[in-house]
Amino acid sequence: MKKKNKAELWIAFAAIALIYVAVAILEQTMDNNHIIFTVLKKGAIYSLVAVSMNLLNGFTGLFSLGQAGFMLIGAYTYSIFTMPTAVKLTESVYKYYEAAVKFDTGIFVGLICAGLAAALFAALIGLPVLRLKSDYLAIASLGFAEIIRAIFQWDVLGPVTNGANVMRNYLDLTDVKIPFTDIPFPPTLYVFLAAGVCIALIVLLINSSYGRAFKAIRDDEVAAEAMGINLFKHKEMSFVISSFFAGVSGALLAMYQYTVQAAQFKAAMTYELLLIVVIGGIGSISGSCIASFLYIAASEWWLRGLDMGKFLGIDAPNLFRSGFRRFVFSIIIMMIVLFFSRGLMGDREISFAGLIRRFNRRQTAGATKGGGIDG
Amino acid sequence: MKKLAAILLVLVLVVSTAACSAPAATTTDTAAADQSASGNPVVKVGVYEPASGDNGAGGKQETLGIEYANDVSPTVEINGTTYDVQLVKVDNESSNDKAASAASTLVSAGVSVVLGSYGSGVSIAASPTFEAAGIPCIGITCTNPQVTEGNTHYFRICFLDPFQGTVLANYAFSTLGVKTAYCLSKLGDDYSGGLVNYFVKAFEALGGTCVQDTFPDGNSDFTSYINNAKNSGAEVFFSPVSTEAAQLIIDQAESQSLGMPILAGDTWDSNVILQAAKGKNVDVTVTTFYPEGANAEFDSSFKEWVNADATRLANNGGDDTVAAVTAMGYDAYFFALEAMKKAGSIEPAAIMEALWSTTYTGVSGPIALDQVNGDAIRNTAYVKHCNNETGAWDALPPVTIG
Amino acid sequence: MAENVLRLENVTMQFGGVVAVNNLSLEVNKGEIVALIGPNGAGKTTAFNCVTGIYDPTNGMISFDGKTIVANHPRGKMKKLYAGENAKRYTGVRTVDPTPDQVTKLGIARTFQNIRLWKSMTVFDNVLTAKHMRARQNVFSATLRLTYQEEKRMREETAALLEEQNLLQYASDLAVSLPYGLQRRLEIARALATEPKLLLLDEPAAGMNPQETQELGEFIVQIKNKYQLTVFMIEHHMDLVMQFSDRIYVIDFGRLISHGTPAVVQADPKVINAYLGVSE
Amino acid sequence: MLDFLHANLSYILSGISVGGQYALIAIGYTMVYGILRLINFAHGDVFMCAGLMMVYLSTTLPMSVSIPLVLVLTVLLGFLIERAAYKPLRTAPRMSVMISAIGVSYLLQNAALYFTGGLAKVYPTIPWLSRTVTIWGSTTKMVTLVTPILTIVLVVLLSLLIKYTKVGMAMRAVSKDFETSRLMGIRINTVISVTFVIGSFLAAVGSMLYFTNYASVTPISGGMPGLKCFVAAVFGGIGSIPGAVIGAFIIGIAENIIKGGSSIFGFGGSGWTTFSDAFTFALLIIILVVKPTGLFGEKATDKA
Repeated sequence: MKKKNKAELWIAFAAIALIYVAVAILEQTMDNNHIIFTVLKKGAIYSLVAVSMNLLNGFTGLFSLGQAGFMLIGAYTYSIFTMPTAVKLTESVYKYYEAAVKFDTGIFVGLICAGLAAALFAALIGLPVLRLKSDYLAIASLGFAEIIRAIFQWDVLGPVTNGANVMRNYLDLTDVKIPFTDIPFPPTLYVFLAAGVCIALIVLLINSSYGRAFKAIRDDEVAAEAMGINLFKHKEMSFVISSFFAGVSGALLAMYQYTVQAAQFKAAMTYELLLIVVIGGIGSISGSCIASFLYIAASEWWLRGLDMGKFLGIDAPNLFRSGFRRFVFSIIIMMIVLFFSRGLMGDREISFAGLIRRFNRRQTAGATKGGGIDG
Repeated sequence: MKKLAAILLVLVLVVSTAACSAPAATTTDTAAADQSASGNPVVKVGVYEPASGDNGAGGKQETLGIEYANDVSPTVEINGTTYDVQLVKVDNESSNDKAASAASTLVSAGVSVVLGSYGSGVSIAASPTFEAAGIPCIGITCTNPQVTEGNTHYFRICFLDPFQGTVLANYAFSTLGVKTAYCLSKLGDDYSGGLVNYFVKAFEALGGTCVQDTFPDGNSDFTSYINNAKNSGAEVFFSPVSTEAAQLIIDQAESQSLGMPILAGDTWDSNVILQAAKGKNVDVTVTTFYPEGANAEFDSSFKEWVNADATRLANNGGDDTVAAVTAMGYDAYFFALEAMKKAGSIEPAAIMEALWSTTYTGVSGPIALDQVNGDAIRNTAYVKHCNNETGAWDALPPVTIG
Repeated sequence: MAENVLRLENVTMQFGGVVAVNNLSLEVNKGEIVALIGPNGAGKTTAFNCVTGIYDPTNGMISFDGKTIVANHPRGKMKKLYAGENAKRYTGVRTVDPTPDQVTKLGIARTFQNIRLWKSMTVFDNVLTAKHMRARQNVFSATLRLTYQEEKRMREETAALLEEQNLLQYASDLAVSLPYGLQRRLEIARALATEPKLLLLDEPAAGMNPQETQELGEFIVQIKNKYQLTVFMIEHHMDLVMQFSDRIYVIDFGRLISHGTPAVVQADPKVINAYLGVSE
Repeated sequence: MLDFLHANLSYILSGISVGGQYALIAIGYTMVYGILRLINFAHGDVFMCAGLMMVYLSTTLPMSVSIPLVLVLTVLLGFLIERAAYKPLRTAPRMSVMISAIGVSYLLQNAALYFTGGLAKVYPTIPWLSRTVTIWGSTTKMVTLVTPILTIVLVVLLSLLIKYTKVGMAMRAVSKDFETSRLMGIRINTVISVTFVIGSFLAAVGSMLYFTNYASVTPISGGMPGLKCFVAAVFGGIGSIPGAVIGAFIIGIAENIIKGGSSIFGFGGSGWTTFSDAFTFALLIIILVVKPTGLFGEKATDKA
C-alpha cells in the first residue's frame, strides 16, 4: 500500500512539474496579450483563495463567508507596503490625504505582510465569531467582511488607506525581477509559483496531524473534543491559516490588477468563491483548482462572446448583448448546484490510479479513496 | 422529474461544449489587421465604456456617438491604404474591479487604440493594463486629473475637474450668490469625489463654506442626506454623482422639499435627468462639454440616425436629445482617426507618439493636447439649466476661464 | 482503602426545572471495573457528560487522581431555580469548568452510546487522529514535516493498536463501513489511543448478542490489565455487569439508590423496585 | 428632548418608513428560516423582481390591474423558486441548500441585469402613496405614514393566521420539529409552499412601498436591503415574527440616524455615512455574541 502511494506521489509531482514547464514555455512563445494569460493568472489566484476557503469550509466544516474581507486586507496591506515612498509623497495616489506610511518594502515582504495582516485580523475576529454555530457563523463572518470594508473606506484612515479611493502605482507583476538581476520575471509563471507554493503548504497541512484534527472537527465536533482536540484552538488555527492565504491571494490579485479598491471586495465576491468551491467539490483541493480555472476561463474568455454580439460564429447582437454572459453562466451554475451537488470531484482528489481505474471501467471498492495529490 | 433532469443535463453539455469550441472563434479575431468582408484591411478601435451599472446610461450615450461616427466614416485612409474601422466594444460595468478584465479583453482582441471611458474611476483602474500592453487611450469625458497624470498613454479630449470645479464654484458664489454649499459624493468614486474636492477648494478660496457628505455604494435612500443639507444651512446642493443616483436625489429632493438649487457636473447633462425633473419642483443646473444646438447640422443628422433604429433610441434614453457625451464620443472617434493618419500606421506605439501632436476641430470645438499630460486645452464650459415644464435644457451663458 | 481514581461528590445537574442528576456521589478505585446502571432516563449518560466536561454540573465537585477537575455551585439564574441539595456547600469553592478536551488530556477517555466515529475517515485515521492530542509538534513543524519522526511514531503505534484489536486488516476502509460490533471495538481502540488512565464506556454492549457481549467483557478485562486502566461503564446487559464488574452503582431519577458488589445490588429490593416498578 | 425630536423628526420618519419596509421583507426571512433552517439569500432578489415587474407591467396596464398582478406574480415566483431550487435538496446537507439559495440570487440578479440592460428603471408613481404631506414641519411622502400602519396590520393578520388556522398550526409544528411533524402526517411540502407564498407576498407589498419612496430599481437593489432584513430577523430572534418586525424598525431608524450623524450630533463630518451599512452588521455581531438567539428567539436545545 505504501509503495503505491509513493508512486502516485511521484506521478503527481511529475504532472505538476509538467504544468509549470508548459506555462513557462507558453509564456515565452505566445503573445503575452493573449487572453489565455489573463485566465491563467487570475485562475491561479482564484485557485489559492478557493483552496484556502476549502480548508475552512470543506476540511474544518466552518461555514465562513468572510473571505473577501481577508483578501481586502491582504490587497491593501500589500499595496500600502510596496508603494514606493516617492510615489506616496507626491500627489499622484494620495490625492486628498498625506500618506502616513513613509517606507516601502519589496514584493516578497509585501506578500508575507499581506498574509500576516489578514491572519492577525482573523485571529481577532475569530475570538467572538468562531463560537457561533453554522449559519450564524456564516452571517457573522459576512458581516465582519462588510465592516472591514467600511473601515478601509473610512476617511479618517485616509492617510493610510487613501480613503475609499483607488490604490495604484505599487509594485505589480511587471515589477517582479529574477533575483539578483534586472530581468523581468515571467508574470504568469510568477503567479503560478506563488500560488503553487501556498497551495502546496495547505496540502501539506491538510495531510498532517493537524489536518486530520480539522477533519475530525468537521465530521463530529463532540467526538473530536472527547478525543482531546481543543475545538476552539483548532478552529481558530484553521481560520487564521485560511485567512493568511486569503490575504496572500488578495495581494496577488492586487499585483495582477495593477489597481485595487475596497469597493471591489463585496459579499458578491465571497459568493463567487463559494460557488467555485462548490463546483469543484467541497473538500477537494484539486477540485477547487480545476473549478477556479474553468470558472475564470468561462467568465473571462469562452463566454465573452455572449456579451459582445457574436458567439460561436452566430451574430445576434440583440440576443448576445451585455449581461447575457452572466445570465447563461448563472444558469449553468444553478444546474451544477442542483444536479451535481457534489461538484466535479466530490471530496476526492485527482489521482492517476483513479483516472486509470475509471478509464478501465473497473470499479473497485477502494476507488473512492485515491491517495494522490495534485496542485 | 428524471426526464427533466436528463434534458437539462444534455443542455448543460451542449452549452459547455459550445463554450469549449468558442475560443477557436475568438482567436481568429485576434490578429491585429485581418481582412474584412470588403477586402480592406481592418483597424480595430476599442470602445471601453460602461453599458450597465451606475454609469450605464451615460456610457451608452457616449458609445452612440462613437457608433454614429463609425457609421458616418467607416473607413480611414492611412498612408494610401484604406482600412475598415472595426469597433470592439466591451462593457466595464461601471465597476473598478471589472475594469482590469474588461481592459484585457480589449488588449487581447488586438485593438490599436482605445476610446473611453465614461466615468473616471474605471479609466484610472484600467489604465495600467493598457499601459502594460502599450496601447494608447483617449479619454472622452473622464474629467478626473488622475486619468492622464504621470503617464504617457492616456490622453483626453475634454476639460478637467479642477477647471469644472472652479466654474461651478464661481457659478454658485457669484451667479447664485450663495455662501454655504452642501457637497455630496459617492464613497470611493473618483469622479464625484474629485469634482467635489476641486469645487470645495475653489468655493472656499472665494470665501464660502462647504459641508461634505458621502454615500456608500448601492445606497438608494437619500432622504437623510437631503435632510442633512437642509439642517446644515446650505444654500446650494452640489452632487456631481452618477445619473442613477441623480434620479433618486431629484425624486427625494422634491418629496422632502429640499428648497435649494441643485448643482452638478457633466454627468447630469443627460435626458435621464430631464425626465426625472420634468414636472417636479426642483432647480437643476449643470456644466457640460457641448450644448445641444451648437452645431445644428450634427444635431439634426444625429437625431435622424437615432430615430432610425429602436435600439439606438433606447440606448439614448428613449428620446432623441443630443447628450454632450454623444458629441464628445463622436469627436473622439475622429480624433483617433486623425492620429492614425498622422502616425501613418495602425501600430499602437506609433499612434501613441502621434497623438501628442494631433489636432482636430470637432463639433465640440477645436481639440489640441497639452504636452504635459496629454490633456485637451479647453477653457470653456457650457452651463445648462433644466426647464421643469418642457423637460429640456435651457442654455445659460457659457463660462470661459483663462 | 484503595486509592480512588474518580470521585463524584454531591453532583447535581439541573436543566431548567428538571433535575437530571441529583446529589450523586460515587468513587471509582484504581484498577476496578465499576458499572453505573439504572432504568432508561435515570441520568446515567448525563452523569458521564458531567465527568467528561460536556456538561457543567449545577452543583458539586468531581476529582480525578486526587485533583479537582470539576467544581461548581448554583450561579446566575440557577441560584433561584436550584432544586437540588447541598446548595451552599460549594459556594466557597473555586469554580472549575473544563472543556472535554482538557478532561481527556488529564487521562479520561470515553466512548459514546450512539457510536460517534469520524465518518469520512478510514479506520486507521480514526485511531491516528486520537493520537493528535499527545503529539509533540506544532502546526509549523507538522506542516513542514520537521517532526516527521513523531508522525512515524504515531503511525507505528496506531498500527500496533489496530493489530492488537484485530482491526488492522480494515485499516484503509472507511470507519462507517465496518460491521456494528467492530465499530464499537474501534471506538474503544480510538479511546485507548488517547493514552487514558480511566476509560468511560457508555453502553459498550448495546445491540450485541449474548456471545458478542461475553467476548466484549473478556476484552474489557484484557485491555484493563494490559494498559493498567480503570474502567467505569454504563451498561444495560445485566450478564455483562454482573459477571465482569467489581462494584455497581444504581441510580434512578438521578439519585443513587444502591451500590455495592454485584451480589449485594442484585439482592437490593430498591433496585428491583426501580426496574420493575414499585408493587405497593 | 422635544426640540431635539422636532429638529430631527425627518430622520426618524425616514427611519420608521424604511423600517416598516424592511419588516415586511424580514418576515419572509424569519419564516423560512424558522421552518427550513435556511437563509434564503434569494429573498432580497425576489423583492427586487417584484419592483421590476411593476416597472414593466405599469407601462401597459393601469395601476389597478398591475398592483394585484405584481402581487400574484411575485407569489408565483417565490413558489417556483422553492419548488425548483430548494425542494430537490430537501434531504441534502443544509449547506447545499444555502448554496442553492446563493445560486438563485445570482441567477435572478443576472437575469434582471440582462433584461434591463443594466440600467436603473424608474419606478412608476402610485398616485395616492406618492403624495407629499407635511407633518409637524417635516415634509415627506404619504407612503412614510402608510408603511408602519400597513406593516402592523399585516403582521397582526399574519399572527392571527399562524395562531388560529390549521396551516398556521402546522407551520408552528414544523418549525418546532421538522421530522416529528412529518411523522405526524403534516404535509410538509404544503406548509413550506405556504411559507414561501406568504413571504413573497409580503416582499411584494414591501417592494411597492420601498420603491415608491426610492423610485429606481436596479438588479442589485435587492442585495443590501435583503442582507439588512436578514440581520433584522436575526437581531429580533430568528423564527420570531414580532422579533423580525422590531429588529427591522430598529435597524431602519438607526441607519437613518447614522446617515444624519454629523447633522444630529454635530461632529464627525462625513465619517458617519461610511458606516451606515457596517453599523447593521456590527449590531448583528454584538447580538450574536451577547445573546445568540436574538431579542425574542427561543433557546434551541442541542443534543450532545
